[in-house]
Amino acid sequence: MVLARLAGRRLALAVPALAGVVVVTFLLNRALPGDPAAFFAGPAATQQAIHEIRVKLGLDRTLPEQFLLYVRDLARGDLGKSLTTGQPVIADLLTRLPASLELTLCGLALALAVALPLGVLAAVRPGSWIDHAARVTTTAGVSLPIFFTGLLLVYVFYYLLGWAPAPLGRLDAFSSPPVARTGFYLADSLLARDSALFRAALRQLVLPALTLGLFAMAPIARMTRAAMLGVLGSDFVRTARAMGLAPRTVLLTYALRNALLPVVTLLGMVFSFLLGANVLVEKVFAWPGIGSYALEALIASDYAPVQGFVLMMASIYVVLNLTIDVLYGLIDARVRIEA
Amino acid sequence: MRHWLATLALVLLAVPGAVSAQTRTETLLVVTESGPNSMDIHGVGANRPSYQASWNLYDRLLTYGVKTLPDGSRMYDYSVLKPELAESWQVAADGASVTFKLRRDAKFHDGAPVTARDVKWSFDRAVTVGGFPTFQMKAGSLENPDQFEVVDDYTFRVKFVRKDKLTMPDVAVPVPVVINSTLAKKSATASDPWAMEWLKNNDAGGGAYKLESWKPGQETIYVRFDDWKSGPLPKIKRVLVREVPSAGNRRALLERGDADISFDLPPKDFAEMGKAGKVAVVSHPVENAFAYVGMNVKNPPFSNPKVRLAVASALPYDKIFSAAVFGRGVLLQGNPIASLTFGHDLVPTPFKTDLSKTKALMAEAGFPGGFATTLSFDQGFATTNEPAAVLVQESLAQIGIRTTIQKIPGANWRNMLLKKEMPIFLNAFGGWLNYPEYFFFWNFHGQNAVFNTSSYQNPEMDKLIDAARFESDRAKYTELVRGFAKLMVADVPRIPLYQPLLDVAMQKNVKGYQYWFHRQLDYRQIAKE
Amino acid sequence: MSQALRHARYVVTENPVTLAAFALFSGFVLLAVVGPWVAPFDPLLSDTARALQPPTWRHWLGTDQIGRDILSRILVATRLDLVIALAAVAISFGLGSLAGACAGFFGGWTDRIVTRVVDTIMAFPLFVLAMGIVAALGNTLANVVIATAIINLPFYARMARAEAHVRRAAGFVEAARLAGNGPGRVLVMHVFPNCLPPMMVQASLNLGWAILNAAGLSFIGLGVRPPTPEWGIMVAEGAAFIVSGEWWIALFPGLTLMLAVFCFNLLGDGLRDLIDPRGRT
Amino acid sequence: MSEPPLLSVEDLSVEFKTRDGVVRVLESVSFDVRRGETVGIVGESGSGKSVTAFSILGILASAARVTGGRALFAGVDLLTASERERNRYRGRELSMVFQNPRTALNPIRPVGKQIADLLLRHGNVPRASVRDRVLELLARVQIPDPVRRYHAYPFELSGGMCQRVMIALAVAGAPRLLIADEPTTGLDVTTQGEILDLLDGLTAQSRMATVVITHDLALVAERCDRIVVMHAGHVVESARARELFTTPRHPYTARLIAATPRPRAKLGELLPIPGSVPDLRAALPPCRYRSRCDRAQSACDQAPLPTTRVAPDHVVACRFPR
Repeated sequence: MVLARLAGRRLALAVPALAGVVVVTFLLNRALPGDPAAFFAGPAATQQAIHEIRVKLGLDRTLPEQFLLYVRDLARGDLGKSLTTGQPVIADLLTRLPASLELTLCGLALALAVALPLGVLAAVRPGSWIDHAARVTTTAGVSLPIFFTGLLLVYVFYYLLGWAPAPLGRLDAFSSPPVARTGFYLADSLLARDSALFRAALRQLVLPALTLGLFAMAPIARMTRAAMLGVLGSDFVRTARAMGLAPRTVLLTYALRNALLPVVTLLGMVFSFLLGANVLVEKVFAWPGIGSYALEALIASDYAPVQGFVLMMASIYVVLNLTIDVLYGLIDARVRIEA
Repeated sequence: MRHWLATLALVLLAVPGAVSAQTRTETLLVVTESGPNSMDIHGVGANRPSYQASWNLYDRLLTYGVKTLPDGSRMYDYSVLKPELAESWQVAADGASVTFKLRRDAKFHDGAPVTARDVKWSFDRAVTVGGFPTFQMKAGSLENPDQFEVVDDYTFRVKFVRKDKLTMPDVAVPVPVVINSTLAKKSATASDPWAMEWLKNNDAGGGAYKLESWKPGQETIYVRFDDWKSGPLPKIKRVLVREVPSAGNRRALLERGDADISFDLPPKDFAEMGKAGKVAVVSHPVENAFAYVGMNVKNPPFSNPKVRLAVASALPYDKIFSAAVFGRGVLLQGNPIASLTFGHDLVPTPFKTDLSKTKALMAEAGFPGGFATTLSFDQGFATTNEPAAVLVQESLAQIGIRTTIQKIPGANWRNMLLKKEMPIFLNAFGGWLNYPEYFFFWNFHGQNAVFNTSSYQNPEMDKLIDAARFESDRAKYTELVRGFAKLMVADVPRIPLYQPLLDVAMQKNVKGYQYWFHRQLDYRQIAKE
Repeated sequence: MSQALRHARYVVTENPVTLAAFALFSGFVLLAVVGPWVAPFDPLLSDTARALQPPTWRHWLGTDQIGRDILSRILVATRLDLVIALAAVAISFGLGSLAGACAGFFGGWTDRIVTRVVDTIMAFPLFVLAMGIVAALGNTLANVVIATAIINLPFYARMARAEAHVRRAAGFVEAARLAGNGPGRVLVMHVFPNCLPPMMVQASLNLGWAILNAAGLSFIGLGVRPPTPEWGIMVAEGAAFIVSGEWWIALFPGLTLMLAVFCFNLLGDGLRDLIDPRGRT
Repeated sequence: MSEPPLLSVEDLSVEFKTRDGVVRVLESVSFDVRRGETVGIVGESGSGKSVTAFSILGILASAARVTGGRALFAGVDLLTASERERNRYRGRELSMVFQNPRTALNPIRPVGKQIADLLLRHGNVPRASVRDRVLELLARVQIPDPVRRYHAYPFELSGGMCQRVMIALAVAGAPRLLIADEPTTGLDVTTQGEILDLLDGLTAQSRMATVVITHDLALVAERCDRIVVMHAGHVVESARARELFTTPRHPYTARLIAATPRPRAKLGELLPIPGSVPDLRAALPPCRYRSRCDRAQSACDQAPLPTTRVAPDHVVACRFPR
C-alpha cells in the first residue's frame, strides 16, 4: 500500500543513523573512566584477579576486535550481559521497557489533554488573558528541573496531604502485577478485568505522569496556538464560517484537525525527549524503567546495558518517526496520495 | 473530557484496598537504596545487598551467639560460636582439625536432605572461585579443598593448615554457605563447573527463607521455609525488599507508615527521626571500621611525614562530625583502633584541630608556600563525603594546601584505589572479624593489599602484625597491638576521623532487630506485633 | 529603520508578558556582572554552628548543610549559570548553523555528511548522550557545556540547512553570485543573515534548556564540581532535605532557576512575535 | 421593480486597527439589491469590494470594526444582529462564493463531505439521504461522474471543478442572495465563461439575487443588471448597466471604461488611469479620487462629498459630474 512504500523509505533513511549510533555508543562507552573489571573483581581483588576478569569480559582485546565482536553479537540479537543485574541485557530491557513506555505515554496523554485545549483557547482569543495565562502557566511548567518538580509533588501530595500513593514504583507493595500480556499494567489489568488493580496502577501513575506531562505542555501548547492561529486565518475557515456552519464544527472539525498536522510532527520529538527525561523521573519515583537501568549501568561503567539502552532508544525513535508519518498520512490525504 | 477528569478524581481519593490485618503483621516491607546483583555470594562482583540475600537464603555450619547491650538493643557476640547446620563440633586433641556433626533432619528448599557431601562441594567452591570469597576464606587459613573431608553423610572434618585463631570464626561469616550440590550440579557445564551462572539467579539453599521472586533493580521477595530446622522458626512469613533510590522518599515512606524498616538513609534523617520519636531508630557502632583521610606515602608531597602531621592537626574533626555526620558515630581523631575492638583505648585521641604548629611543620617540610593537589572521594558515599570534603578543603587551604575536589563514580573508585596514586582522599574500611591485627593485616601490611590505600610499607609494622596474628599469650598480644597502633599514629599514613554508626529505622511494632558485622538485615529474628 | 523600531515598540508594549521577560533578562545579566560584590557573605565560607538555619535576618534565604549562606551562593552562581547557558547555546548556534548553512548551500557531499551526523545525534536519547559525554570526559565545567551544546546542535543545523536550501535559489543570492562574490562570501553575507531570525527564537529557548540540562546532570552526580555554587547543583543537593523539612535549601535556587528559564522562554516568544510575520496581529 | 429591495446597504463604514494606525477602509457605502437582480460591484483591487461583502456576512477579520451604517436583509439589520442570529442567515439566506476556490475548501476533507456538512446544518436533510442530495447538487453544477468525485479532495480537482463545488455549497441552502467575490479570477477564459453561465442559470431558476464582485468591467457589462463602481472605500457611482456605459457621470467611471479593452479597440486607444489608490491611513480629502481626478477643483475639498441622483436609478458622488 502507499504507506508501506513511505515506511520503507523512512526505514532506509534510518539505517545509516542507527549505524552511526552503534559506532558512537561503542566509542563513548569505551571512553568511560571506570574499569568494569576492577569494579566487579570485588573489594579484595589483586591486579591478577582483575586481569582474569578483564580477559573473561574480553576487554583485553584491541578496540577494533572488540567492535567486531560486538557487531557480531548484535547481529545475533545478543546485547551482552549486564554485570550490574547479572541478566542478559535484552531480557532486562524488554521487562523494563513497558514501564517506561507506559509512563511516557501517560505523561504525553496528560500533556495533550491540558495543552491542546489551552493552545486552542489561546488561539481563539489571541492577546486575551487566557492567551497570556496559558503561555505563562505552560512555560512555568517547563522551567523547573524535572526532578525538582517530581520531588515537590511527592512532598506535597504524598508526604503532606497523603492524597497520592507511596512513590514505590508501578504498584504499591501489597498488590501483585497483572498477568503480563502487553506489559502495560493499565492495559493488562483491564484485560484481566481487575478494576481494583487498574485503580492501584493508575494511582501510582498519576504523580510521575504529571511530572513528565508538565514538562511537555509548553511545546505542545505553543505549537497548537501557532498552528491554530494560522489555520483560523485561512480561506477555508472563512468559507466554513460564511456557510454558517456551527461554531463547534468550524473550530474542531475544520480548524483543529488541520492545526493538528504540525502538532503531530512535534509529538514525535516531544515523545523521544520525554523518554530521555524519563531517567530522572524514574529515579525519583523508583520507577523500574529503562532510563534508571541505563543510568545505574552508566555510573557503574557497565557497557552492555548502556549500549543496549541507546540502541533500543534509537530504534524506538525510528519506529516513532514512522508512526508519526503514518498518522500524518491518515490525517492529511495529500501526503498519502502524493507518496 | 469532563467524564475522564471525574474518574481520575474518584480514583485519587479512593481508600486503598484494606489488606487483611493478619497478613500485614506477617509481612515485612523493607525499603533500600539499591538491591542485590546476585543470589550467589561466591558470584563475580556480588555486591553488599547480595550478602543479605545469601545470608537469609542459605545456612552455614555455625553462627554467632547473641548478646543484649545495656540500652536493650541486641547484637551478635563474636566471642561465642553457636550451632546452625552443624549440631556440634569437636576440635581434635592435637588441634590439627575440627569435626562437625551435621543435623540429621535438615533439608534444602527443594526437600533434598543436607549431607556432608554438599558441605564439601560448597567449601571447595568457596576456596577455588577466586576473588573476594576466596580471600575471605584465606583470612581464616581455609585455603584448599584437601583440608575438607567427608567422614560420612553427617560428619564433616576440616584439617588446619596452621594454628589460626581466626579459622573457627571464619566458618560463621557469610561466605562459607552450604549449597544444594545435587541441584546445582544439574546446571553445571564444562566451562562453568561450579554452576556460577545458574546460582546467580536461583536459590539452591536450605536457609530460613526461600526466594519467591527477584526483579533486579526493583524488588526481591522472600517467603519463609517452614521445614527449616537449623534454628527457631522465624515469625515473619513474607519479606518484600523494595528498591527506592530517593532517600527523601524512603524517609517519607517510613514516616507515613507505608514501609516497615530501612537502614541506608543519610545520617541527618536518622538523627532527626530518632529525636522525633515517630519511628524507632536503633543504632550501633560498626565494629572494626572507620572513615578516614588517607594520604599516599609513596609520592611527594605526602611522602613527607611532616606534611602528613600538619594535615592531621589541621583537619576540622568536630565540624565534620557535626555537619557531615550529624553525630552518628564515635569520634576517633586519629585513633587507629575503633571502639568495641580490643586495643581501642591503647592510643587515646592523638590529634585535635590546632593550627598553631602547622605553619612550622609545613616550613620544615620544605613547603612554606604550600602546594596544590586534588582531594578525591567515592561519589557513591557523597551524602557524607561531599560536605566533609568541602570542610577539609577549607581547613587545608588555611595551611597553604590548595585542593580541587574530585567526585569519582563508584566503578572508577575501586580502580583509582588499586592504582594507589591519589595524593589525598576520603575513604572508609570495615573488617568482618573484630580483631585489630585483622584490620592492620588488610590496611597497613607490607603485602600492599588493595585496602592499603596509602601503599604504606614498613617492615617493622609487618613484624608486629604477623606476630600478633598468631600470638595466643594475652600480655604479649596486648604489647604487640599497642606497638603497631603507636607506629601507625607516629607515621600517620591515614587519619581516622570517626567510627560510623549502623542506624536502622523501623516502625514501633517491629521487634527483634539484631546488629550483624556484615551490616545487613537478618530476617530470622524479626517479628511484628 | 524607524518602521522596525516602531514595530519593536509595538510588540513590547502590546505584549506585557514579553516586556516583563526583557526586564527580567536584563536583571539577570546585571546580577551576573555585579553578583560577587552584592553577595552579603563569602559563598564558600562554611559556618557549621549556623548550619541548616531557616531564613533569618542574618541569612535572608537560610543556610545549607555546612552553614554557607544560600542567598550569596545564588547571587554568585548567576554568572556561572549564564555562562553555561550562553556558552552552550553559542557553540551549538555557531557550529550548528554554520554546518547547516554549508550543507544547505553547497549540497552534495557536505550535505550528506552533515545530515548523517545530525541524524545520529537526533537518534540518541538526548539526556543519555549528555550523561555519556560528561561521564566519559569527567565532570568539568567545560564538559557540561560541551555536552549541552552537542545536544542542541541538530536544531540549528536542520533549521539553517532548510533556510539555506530555500535561500540558495532566491534571486538575490543568484545576483550576488553573478556579481562575482565567491561562494563563501555569498554564504556569509547573504544567505546566513536571512537564516538568523528563526534561529534567534530557538537560541533563546535553548538558553533555558541548557541550564535545566546542567541541573539534571547535577542531580545524578555529574554536574559542576563542588564547592562551586551553581543553581542546578544547589537544587540537587537541597532535594535530599525537602522531606526532612529544610525546604529552603532547594526551593530558593529552584525558584531562581525557574525564573531564569521562564524568562528565557518568554523572551523566545517575544522574539518570535518580533520576527515571525504570522505572529503579528 | 416595486418590491422593497432584498438587501439595502446604507452608509456602511468599516475601519481596520493595524500597528501603523487606523485604516478607514469603507466610508458610507450604500446600494440595494432586489430579488432576481444581478448587481456588479466593480473597482480596482484595494477599493474595499471584498470588505463590503465580508461586512454584510459578518466574517470580517478580528482587527476590523464596523463603525457605522446598516445592512438590511429583508428588514433585518445584519450588522447589529447577534453572532448567533447572523450565523443562522449565513448559508441559509445569503451565501458567498470566493476567489481562489482551491484554498477556499478544506484541504483534508472530501468535497462531498463538505457539502454534506452544509446540508446537515441548513437543508434539514435527514442523514440517510444527505449523500443523494449531495450527488444531485454535484450534477446540478455540472461536475462529471459525481459518485467518484464525492470522495475527492480539493487538491485532486482543477480550479474550475473546485469553483463548481463552491457554487454547489453556496446554493445548497437555497439562499435568497448569493455574493460571488471575483469568482473567475485566476481561471482560464473558457472555464470563466462556463462558471458565469452556471451562476446565471442557477440564480435565474430560483430568482436568487446575486452580487458579483470583480475588477473586470467587461464581465459586469454583459451580465449585470445594475453596476456599483467603488474607489478607495467610496461608492462613486451606481446605475443600470446600459446607462453607466453610455453616460458615465463620474470621471473615475469614465476613465475605467476607457481603460477596459473592447473587441475593436486598438492597444494605443487604451488610456491608463494616472496615480494609484490613495493610502487610506493618511488624512483623506472628502473626495478620495481628487488626487487622480483631471477635473478636480478647489471646491472639491469642501466636505461633505455630495451624492446626487441624476436619474431615477443613477446616483453619482461627485461635486462636478460630467
